[in-house]
Amino acid sequence: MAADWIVFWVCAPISIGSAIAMLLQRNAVHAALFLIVNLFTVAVLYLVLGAPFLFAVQIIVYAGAIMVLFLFVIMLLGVDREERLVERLRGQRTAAILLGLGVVGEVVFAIRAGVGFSTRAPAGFGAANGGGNPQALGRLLFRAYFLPFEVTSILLMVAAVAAMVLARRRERPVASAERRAQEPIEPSEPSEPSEPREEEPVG
Amino acid sequence: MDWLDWLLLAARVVVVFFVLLLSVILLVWVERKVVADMQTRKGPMRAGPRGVLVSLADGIKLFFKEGITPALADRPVYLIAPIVSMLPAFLAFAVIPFGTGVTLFGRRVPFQIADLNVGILWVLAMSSMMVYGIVLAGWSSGSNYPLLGSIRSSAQMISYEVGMALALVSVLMYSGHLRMTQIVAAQDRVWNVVPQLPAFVIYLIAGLAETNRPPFDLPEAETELVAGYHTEYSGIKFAMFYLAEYLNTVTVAAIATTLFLGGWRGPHPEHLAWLWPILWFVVKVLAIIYAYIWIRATLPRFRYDRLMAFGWKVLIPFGLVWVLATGAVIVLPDVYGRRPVVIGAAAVLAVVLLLSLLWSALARRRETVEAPS
Amino acid sequence: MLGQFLSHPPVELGPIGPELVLAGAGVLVLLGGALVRRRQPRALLLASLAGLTGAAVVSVSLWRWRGHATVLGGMVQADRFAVVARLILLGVAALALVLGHHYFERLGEERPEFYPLVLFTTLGMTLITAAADLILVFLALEILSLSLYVLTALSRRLAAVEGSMKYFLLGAFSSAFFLYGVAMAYGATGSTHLSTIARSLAGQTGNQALALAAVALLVIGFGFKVAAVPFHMWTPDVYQGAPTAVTAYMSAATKVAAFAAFLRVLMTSFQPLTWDWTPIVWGLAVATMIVGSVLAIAQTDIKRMLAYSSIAHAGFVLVGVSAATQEGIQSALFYLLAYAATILGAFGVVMLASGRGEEHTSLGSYAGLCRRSPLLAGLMSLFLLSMAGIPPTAGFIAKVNVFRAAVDAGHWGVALVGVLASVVAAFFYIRVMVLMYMQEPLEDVEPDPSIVPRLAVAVPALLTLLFGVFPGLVLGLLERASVLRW
Amino acid sequence: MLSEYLPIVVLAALALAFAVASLVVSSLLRPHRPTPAKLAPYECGIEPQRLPKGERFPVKFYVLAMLFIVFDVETIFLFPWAVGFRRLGLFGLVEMVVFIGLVFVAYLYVWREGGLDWNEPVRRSGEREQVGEALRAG
Repeated sequence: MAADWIVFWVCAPISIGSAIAMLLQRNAVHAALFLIVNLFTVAVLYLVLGAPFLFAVQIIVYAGAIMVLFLFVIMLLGVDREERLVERLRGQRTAAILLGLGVVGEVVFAIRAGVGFSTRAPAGFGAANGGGNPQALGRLLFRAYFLPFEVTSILLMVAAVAAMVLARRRERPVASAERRAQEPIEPSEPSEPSEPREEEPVG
Repeated sequence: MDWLDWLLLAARVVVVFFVLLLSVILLVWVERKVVADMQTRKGPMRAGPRGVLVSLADGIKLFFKEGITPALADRPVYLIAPIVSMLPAFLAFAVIPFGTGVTLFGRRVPFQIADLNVGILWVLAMSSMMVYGIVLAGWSSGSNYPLLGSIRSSAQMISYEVGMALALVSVLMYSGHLRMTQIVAAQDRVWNVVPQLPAFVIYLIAGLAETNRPPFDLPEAETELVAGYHTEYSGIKFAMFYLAEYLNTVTVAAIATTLFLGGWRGPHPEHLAWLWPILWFVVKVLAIIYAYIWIRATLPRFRYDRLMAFGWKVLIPFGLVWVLATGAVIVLPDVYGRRPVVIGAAAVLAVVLLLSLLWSALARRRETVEAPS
Repeated sequence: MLGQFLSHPPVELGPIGPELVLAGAGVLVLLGGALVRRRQPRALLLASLAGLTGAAVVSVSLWRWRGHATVLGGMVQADRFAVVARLILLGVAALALVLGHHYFERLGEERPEFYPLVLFTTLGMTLITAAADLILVFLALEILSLSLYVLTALSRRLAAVEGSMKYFLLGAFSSAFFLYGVAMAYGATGSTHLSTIARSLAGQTGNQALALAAVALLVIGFGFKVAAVPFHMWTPDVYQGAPTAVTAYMSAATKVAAFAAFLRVLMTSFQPLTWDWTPIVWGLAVATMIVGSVLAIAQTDIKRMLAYSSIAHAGFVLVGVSAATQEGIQSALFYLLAYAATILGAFGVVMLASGRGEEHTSLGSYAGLCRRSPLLAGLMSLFLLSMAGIPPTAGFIAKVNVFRAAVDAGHWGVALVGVLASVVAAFFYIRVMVLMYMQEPLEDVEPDPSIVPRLAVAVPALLTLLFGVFPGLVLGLLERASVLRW
Repeated sequence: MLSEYLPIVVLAALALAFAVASLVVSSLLRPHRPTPAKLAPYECGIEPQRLPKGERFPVKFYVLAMLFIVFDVETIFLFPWAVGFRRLGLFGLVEMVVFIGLVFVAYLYVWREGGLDWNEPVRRSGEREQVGEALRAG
């Protein structure tokens, strides 16, 4: 118990801190590094929760595979120099922070009101996890959840096809301004991608 | 846990750590000697008897060399990259049982740092972490050659990681457990290398590529990339990359020993029962390392496109088919009885071999067709 | 026997028969497109259509399914709701395939991936209508979203890439919300099965506060997919950027699939919380109808206008959902059917009328369309009338049904807002008709003369008229399909 | 549970301490005489830049990383299957054959579309268009 407690209170602040550092970091590669730290600490939290398989998978897939893709893309695009980020909508950042805090508060409230902050494993967890966590996972995944498992393979297939189709594009991107000139200008729409964040829902 | 437990734990970790360091120092010498021998040279002779201290001398020299941080480097990342590349090399070794254990002061001291219940996955996780040292080193150097080298080598490493994982899976199907000690325990009668020879070969090849050893040392292809990802590194930081590379070799060989060659198992007398397993383990690891050195001395470096093609077009499909074939050979007897299954397995095996031959032939032909364009 | 039972759940593949057929067809078409040396888009089209037909036949046979209601480890629901939703989706997919085949052929671009991707999207969509477990809902949602991102970017136009990018970013964002909602639902009730969640909530054993958070997050996730305000931001850009044939497909099919899953999740697992989620849906419906209709007025591009119109339609369907009754489900299904036919046809006409490579999608280029192609102008008018909800079109019956369901459930206000929004919306539909019939052509755009895509557009037109004049043909079926079993 | 990992933490700490200590000690002991030429990146006399501008990496690497994720996830699914598959029996095997088969379809597709080829001369930007045209035609 005590070990759980110590590990949790070491990892949780690091994880949150690295997540915040990632957001504040202007340099894309540094941000990616903070994300890796974050993924790592989350993996350790999985371990604390008694899911060693998930711990390993988190490191292998997220920290190992997906972050390599991130770094590749960062290098590929050469987004190396520190980007000058101009906010088009005033108050967007404040609104985003407020709404984000709102979500956090809501979740904390919902959990607190409902189960309370649990200090022990849920009932039956030990039994379900019996014979080793990977084995238990295998039993569930390949019996009760075999249909989602098979559906995952279709998802993977579509993902592979998607990667190929999107990467095969062989044309030079036209400058955005050029493109805008060709299209009718709409008076009512700012039509910028940054817009939706403002309405980030509280849920 | 009382103070004695802590002490034993600390002692175990410290001993393993320094033995690993020492093994690297020896390994560098062994490699140079063996390669020299194969090329009828003498190799290093000056430092120490028969030059055994040559790598120590190298290390000391690098330690006192001026460390240059290039002007265009990204300083923090440039600094942590060598550490990041070294850590996983040590940590991957942590799950390997290199002996049975010994009883000291009435307490059992296992010859293994940590017997994790996700042992194999830990190895895989650490080997996927090795990419970072290289990627970060290449990027942070602020220079073209390291960047090219690091992108290349990380692409190479992730390509062979899948093949490596597939080899591990087929071992798992025999042991039925991810824990390293139980994988060794499952090999009490037959070493996994016998039923799983193809997986062993896949693992060795993937291991070569993961550790960037010749003939897969593309990241350091000096004729085109100067020295690859560590071109801009010097002094102690360079030494760390060097250390990491050789540590990885040791680790890969140790994993191969544990998974395929029965780990520390071997016939031994009752006398000094704790020592013999360690010796067996060391001998097996050395044998694999010798094979690696031999390969280095024999084969020229791969061309990059062939390297990638080999990983993706041969190793992965072959590994996948092998996993399924292993599954069929183990599961089907339980359902249909042995005899028909043995025949079926032979047929499957034949088909697999045929397919793999076809595959490589196919890949080669496509290459020759497309090369002129 | 016992060991056999323990080793795997009983495998009754019948209820996912349509998905199996689609998966098989998708794999065949994918490999056919890649492996066969001389690519024959026509062969791929025919194979895909055959796959869709097979799936449709299997779906119809499921109407009389006598096995368990929930099969495959509680993952799939075998009810008539799923059958009807699937049939709509398969029909839309078939027509969209024909349109898309023609689109890329005329453009001279070879896109063999179009066919398997449409099949996989349809697979995700049909699966989501039958999914009885939130995990399966999520996976199906991801399959359909991922395929749609690619389909959007299938054209070489830069606008398509931009649209795809926006769709992907916001879609991934919404998936995260959805997944968080699933986690909350699991936290509240200890299960992801829709029926178990419902039982746990009904028996007060579940955690109500967490369940409410789950509902809110799931509504956000679905809200993105059905393009309900305020989660509609991506819609105009994506609909405008995507190749028009793809726009036709996704505007029609995505909404049907997402609403089917939306209905099923809300009406089964969160039925015990109906009083809590109705106001949320209510608010969404009002906002969606008003914003969609009002913003549509200001559009100068026909694709953007139709995109806003589709947003408004999502609001009308939400009116039916907010009723939270069987009548509501039935009316929503009918609305979806009518909407799917209408929007598919409308985008089909846009594809044919806008010239090669979609250079002319501004409203101005629709001036005097009746001179250049009376048939296309006529079809477009029919679809616009249906969208406006003017008899004798299916749109009219659909709107009446939805409003009646809301009124019967006591939601007067929503129905009133809906009627007002319809009046506003009628304005811009009529405006386009005025353009087409009363003005002289400004630009000389040659409409596509091909016959086959015209037929593909004529089919939804016929259906729009048919369901408008004889709604009884399907209403009876829909009523029997609107019982959600759990 | 967690105590299993304690020795690993100790080992990591030791390795980290070793690395940091050698960096620090070495930096104290070694000479430090930088000159602009020493600090310049390794180049053959051309004006060094932080990163090559304009010229970016072939998109191949990105495709490769994507495919790697797909296959990595696939192999991850193999692990719980492999440890339990004696108990899962024939059903488990059939499941996995279907799963691998479907991913294999994607693999074949990617192979045919040239996603696994590296000898395609896409390095120079001018050639890229031509190769694309040739691919689309052939």
